[in-house]
Amino acid sequence: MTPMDIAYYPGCSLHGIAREYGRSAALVCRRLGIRLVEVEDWNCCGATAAHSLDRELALGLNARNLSIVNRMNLDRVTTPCAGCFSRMKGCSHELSNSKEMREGMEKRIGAPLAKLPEVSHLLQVMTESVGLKGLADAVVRPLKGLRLAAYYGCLLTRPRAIARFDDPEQPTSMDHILRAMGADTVRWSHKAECCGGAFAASQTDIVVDLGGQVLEAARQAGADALVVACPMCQVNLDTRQQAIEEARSVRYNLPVTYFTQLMGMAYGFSSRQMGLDRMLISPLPLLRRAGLD
Amino acid sequence: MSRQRVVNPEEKFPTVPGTVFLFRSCTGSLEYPGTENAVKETLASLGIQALMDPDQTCCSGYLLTCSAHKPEVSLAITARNLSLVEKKDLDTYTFCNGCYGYLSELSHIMMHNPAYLQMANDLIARWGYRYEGKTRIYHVQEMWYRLRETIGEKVVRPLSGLKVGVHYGCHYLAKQYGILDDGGYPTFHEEIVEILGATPVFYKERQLCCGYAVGRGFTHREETVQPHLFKKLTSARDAGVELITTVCPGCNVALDREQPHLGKRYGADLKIPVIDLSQLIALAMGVPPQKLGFEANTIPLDVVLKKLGL
Amino acid sequence: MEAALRIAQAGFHAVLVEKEPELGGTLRDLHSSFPRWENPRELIDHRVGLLTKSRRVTIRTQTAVTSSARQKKGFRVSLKSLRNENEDELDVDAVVLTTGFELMDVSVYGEYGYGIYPGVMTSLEFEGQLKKWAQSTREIAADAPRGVALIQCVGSRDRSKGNPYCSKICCMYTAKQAGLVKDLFPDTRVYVFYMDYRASGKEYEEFVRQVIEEKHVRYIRGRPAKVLPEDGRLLVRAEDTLMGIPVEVAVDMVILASAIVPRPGTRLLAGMFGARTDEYGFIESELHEPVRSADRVFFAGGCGFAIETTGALNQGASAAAGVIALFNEDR
Amino acid sequence: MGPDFHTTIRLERLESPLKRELKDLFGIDVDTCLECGKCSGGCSNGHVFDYTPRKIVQLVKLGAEETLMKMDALWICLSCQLCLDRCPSGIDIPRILDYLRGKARMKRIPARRPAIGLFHELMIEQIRKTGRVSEVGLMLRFKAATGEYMKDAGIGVKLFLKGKLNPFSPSVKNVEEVRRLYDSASKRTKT
Amino acid sequence: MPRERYRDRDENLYATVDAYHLVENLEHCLQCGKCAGICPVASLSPSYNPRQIISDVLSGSTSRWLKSEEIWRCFWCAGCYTLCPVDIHFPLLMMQLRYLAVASLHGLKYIVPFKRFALRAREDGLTFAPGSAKGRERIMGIRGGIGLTPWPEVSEKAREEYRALFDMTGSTEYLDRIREEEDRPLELTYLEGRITGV
Repeated sequence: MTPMDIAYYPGCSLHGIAREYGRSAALVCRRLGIRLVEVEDWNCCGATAAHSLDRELALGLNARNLSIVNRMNLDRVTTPCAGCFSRMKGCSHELSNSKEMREGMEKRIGAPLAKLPEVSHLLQVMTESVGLKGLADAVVRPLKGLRLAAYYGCLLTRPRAIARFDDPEQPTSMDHILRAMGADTVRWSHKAECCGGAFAASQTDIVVDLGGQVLEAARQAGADALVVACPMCQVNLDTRQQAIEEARSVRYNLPVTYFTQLMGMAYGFSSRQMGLDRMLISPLPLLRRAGLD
Repeated sequence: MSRQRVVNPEEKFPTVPGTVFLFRSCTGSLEYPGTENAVKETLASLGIQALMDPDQTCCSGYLLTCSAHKPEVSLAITARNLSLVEKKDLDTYTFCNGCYGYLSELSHIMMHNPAYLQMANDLIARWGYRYEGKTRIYHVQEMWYRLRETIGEKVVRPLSGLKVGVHYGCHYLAKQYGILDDGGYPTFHEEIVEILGATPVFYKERQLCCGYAVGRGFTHREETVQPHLFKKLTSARDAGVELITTVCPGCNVALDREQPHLGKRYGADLKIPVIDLSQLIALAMGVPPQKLGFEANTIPLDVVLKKLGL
Repeated sequence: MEAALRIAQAGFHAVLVEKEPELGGTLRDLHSSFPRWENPRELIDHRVGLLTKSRRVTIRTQTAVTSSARQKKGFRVSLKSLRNENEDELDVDAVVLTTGFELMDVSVYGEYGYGIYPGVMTSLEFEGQLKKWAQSTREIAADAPRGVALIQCVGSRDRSKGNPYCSKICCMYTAKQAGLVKDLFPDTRVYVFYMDYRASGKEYEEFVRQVIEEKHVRYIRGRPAKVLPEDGRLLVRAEDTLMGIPVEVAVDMVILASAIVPRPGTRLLAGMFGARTDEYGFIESELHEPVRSADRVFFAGGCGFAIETTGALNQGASAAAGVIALFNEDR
Repeated sequence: MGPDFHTTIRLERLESPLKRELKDLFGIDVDTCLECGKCSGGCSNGHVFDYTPRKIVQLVKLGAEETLMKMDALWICLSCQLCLDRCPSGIDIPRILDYLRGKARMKRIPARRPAIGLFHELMIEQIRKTGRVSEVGLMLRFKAATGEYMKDAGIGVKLFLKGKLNPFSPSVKNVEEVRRLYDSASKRTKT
Repeated sequence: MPRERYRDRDENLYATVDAYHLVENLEHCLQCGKCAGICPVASLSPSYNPRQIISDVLSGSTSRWLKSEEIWRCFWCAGCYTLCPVDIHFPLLMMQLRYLAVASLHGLKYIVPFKRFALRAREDGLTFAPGSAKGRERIMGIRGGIGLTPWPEVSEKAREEYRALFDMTGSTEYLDRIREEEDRPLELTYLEGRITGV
């Protein structure tokens, strides 16, 4: 395989609460011959806060990152975080749709934005650039016996006009990947519903309500674990699970792992390498039961 | 549509009865006794004999609508009162929209729901009463309208120049079928007022409810009743109304008694006297004011009476 | 007209009996049509042109049918000229009834004040007003209303004072009229009070959306409860049922989309030919025979039920088809 | 003295520039709303909104700008994009709300959910300082501001033990570039 | 709070509410809003909305109106009934809604004021007869002055039978059971229409 270079925008949480996501992504990508070149001196995408309060700021923050990618002469940037993905892609969408907006922004950050790099989520890179066959070929330890619920959250596929990736209501890309890894995925209702991540800290009652609906749906679908492609979702569903269990007085004990971690397991990395020991709800017992660790 | 909404008075009263049963109204006999007397005087001078019966009690509708008791008692009481009238083989004439509304509503219920009629009759049988629904229920205002020409002829004291704003009251018009005018835009009071020589004023909120509001005056006085009355009365005042007539002593209570309080609350000077249409008719037909009990009113009629040279 | 024309075109003779001095019926009173903003006049002129040219069509305006006797095949019809009381008889093999519809008398809706406030008018009267505005040029600015409210379902979908049925075309012509007002006076605020807008027809939905989105007519979901005079204007009281709040709006004109009802004459005429009418007085069709009401008796247009121009044309044509088929059998 | 009670809304007096602004700035045309309610049926959080998305669009039509800026929904909307994605007319409701939040902020209208408003403010302030967000720093500041130190302390400890908390996440070297965005982007929103 | 679920709703609520079979045609409701448009109360406190209440009763949801302050605001002016295109007698529905509310001890404070009247009426056979001697004298003064019997003639028989009917139909008992201290709190439960600052 000829290695492909893709600009890589980790996003803030991958240096903090979601480091294992970054690490597993890097390892898995290297195994697949994808070289992730971190965007130099990138800044935060602004998350919900920026676009909630100050649209121009939100655009500016992302425009800066995109311009840096240009400077690195890479035509493609990927991010593992659905939030960052949505902000970045939304920004490039707006810049390419409105001339005066683009010109204003060029003045502001002092860099050309006429040609913008293609923004894609890590899932997209996996399915579109490597392809399911490529992904499956690299499997050395099929994830037999895992019943997984692939959870995409809201920002990965929405709004369809901007994300242009997968089906916004019934996404399947992650399911395909996980099946390629030999795991079994469940059909369930809350694939693309919102977990309330934006308010993980500020409005916990909402998180408990919405996250609860997601976990309940996964449980009813008979999943052993949730698999996510966004640090916000992971942190939210993992750290708030106890609160949710108390509120609903149901014991869920559903591990919430990143898809890259499980790919790593299928590719023969150890659970430590994949940082699976760092989840609050530990997936290790589950993996042991499946004889994977 | 099977049933006719609006009937003209000649259809409704092919002949004018010589004797009618006059259904006592608590409010009209206690709060504003002038109403009762005005009705009696007017009927008399129209050559209609009015019978009342000490055995008749309150129609009990008010208590029903403010949830102070359940329909059973009101049905029984209605049956009892009306059976008194049926004994006399007369029709019932009320001078209060409340009595009119409740009597016709409740009798309607009994006539269309045999179980209720049965229940009521069982309850009152012990005293030898039986209600069959023979007696028809009217409001005296219907008779005034039927006899408007005669009244016109009998006017001895034309109320020239008096600006009168009428108030119909909901519980007459709300009875949707077989009434004298369309609930959407009634005018027959204005016609009567004109016949009396006065000038009817079509003020903006003339069809707004009186705000007596089955006791909301006790429970929601600040929140709704006062603002509501303020809306209605100011629109009357702004249209230059000098006197408001009602056909329901209940409406009278609300429109008359509350005015000073509205004045205080909204700093508006509202001094529009409110009397019963019957009192106005009686006045025009020459009944001396002393016999019409205006001293029961909160807003005095001095100005109006002076204007009429009384 | 349509039926007569088609029958004549098929080579048979048609007698067109019209009570009015002119052909065209209600269409004559309309200022514009939906969904293509066409001038109905042109349609009438076109058809009348063809009819007058045709040798096989006899047009008898200001003429009424006084009676009819069924014969072995067809009818003997007595006609009476309204111009000069002259009577004559006529043998026909089939009849097509096209007496059209009229608007319900909405003065029973005291709450809307029709006949009480000059600003309140029916949709048909408003068509006339629109014509006047469109023809007059300069002075219209003078009587340009600041606000117009159009109320749908007046007398329709009302079991209490009106008719239980939906009059079918009001949604569309109300949208049309609202749009026309905006065309004439862009600054005028136009409000349409509706319960549903029923735009089931080719280009109909697009038509209404165009009126809302491009002509900026405000659609408010809720049936007005009352129209009151307020310092020289009219105050409409209603609930915005989508917000659940009572609202008021001051306008200068209130247009009532009155229910479509059959003409009183229709029942009588139908009786003469043994055609059945329904409880409202619309002509009833036979089973599986959408435009036939009795043997050799066909009908088309508003006398059957509320119908828009195109629909009436279709019915006219299919009535003609029925007649032609019958005549071919007779041969 | 004027009446001190609720007076019925008068449509003709309810015009606000909002509708026009949305059209000019973002090409959002609320007149295309079909009033179908699909947005509200699916809304992640709609069951706790005081005004559901459909009603929000209605309010924009009415021009009830103040109501919109004071409503609860403005702050508990998750910007999950469901309504936009499902809207048959493609009305960008999340964008409308973003715009209104910005406007409310400019007009100094306090957020109906102070915690959420505060969290947003702290976050962009931190981005201004370092160019990035460090969960630890942000949470500490948030707790300090709300005074709820103990809230979520348990989770904090767990996360720390799992080594998930990184007090020293690196910041942007050329942070000046980021700061410039603030100055140029939002003089108007400086608080 | 959890999302309202239709399956949680009471299919038979309408039947339960209309226990007296006084409003047989509620399903005819077109949700046209004419009632709310004419309603004097709605125009003052928009969160009271007859149309809303009807739709809640039909959809089997008690959650909003049962504990609501709103249902106690109705004036009983019957404007809604007068204009209703399908003749729904809303006031009679309202009456029965209130009975259910009372049964669950909500809104007692809105009946207590009338308990006094009712018990007085039970004695007099007349409503609104003032209890105080002074009040009675005033009335007698006026009535006498205009040539009426000083007090409306209500026979002893009438009063006894009126009282008896109160007791036999359980009205007296109903009144006794209404105690303000048992009253449960109410709230304005209809969000609709809380438009501020316009």
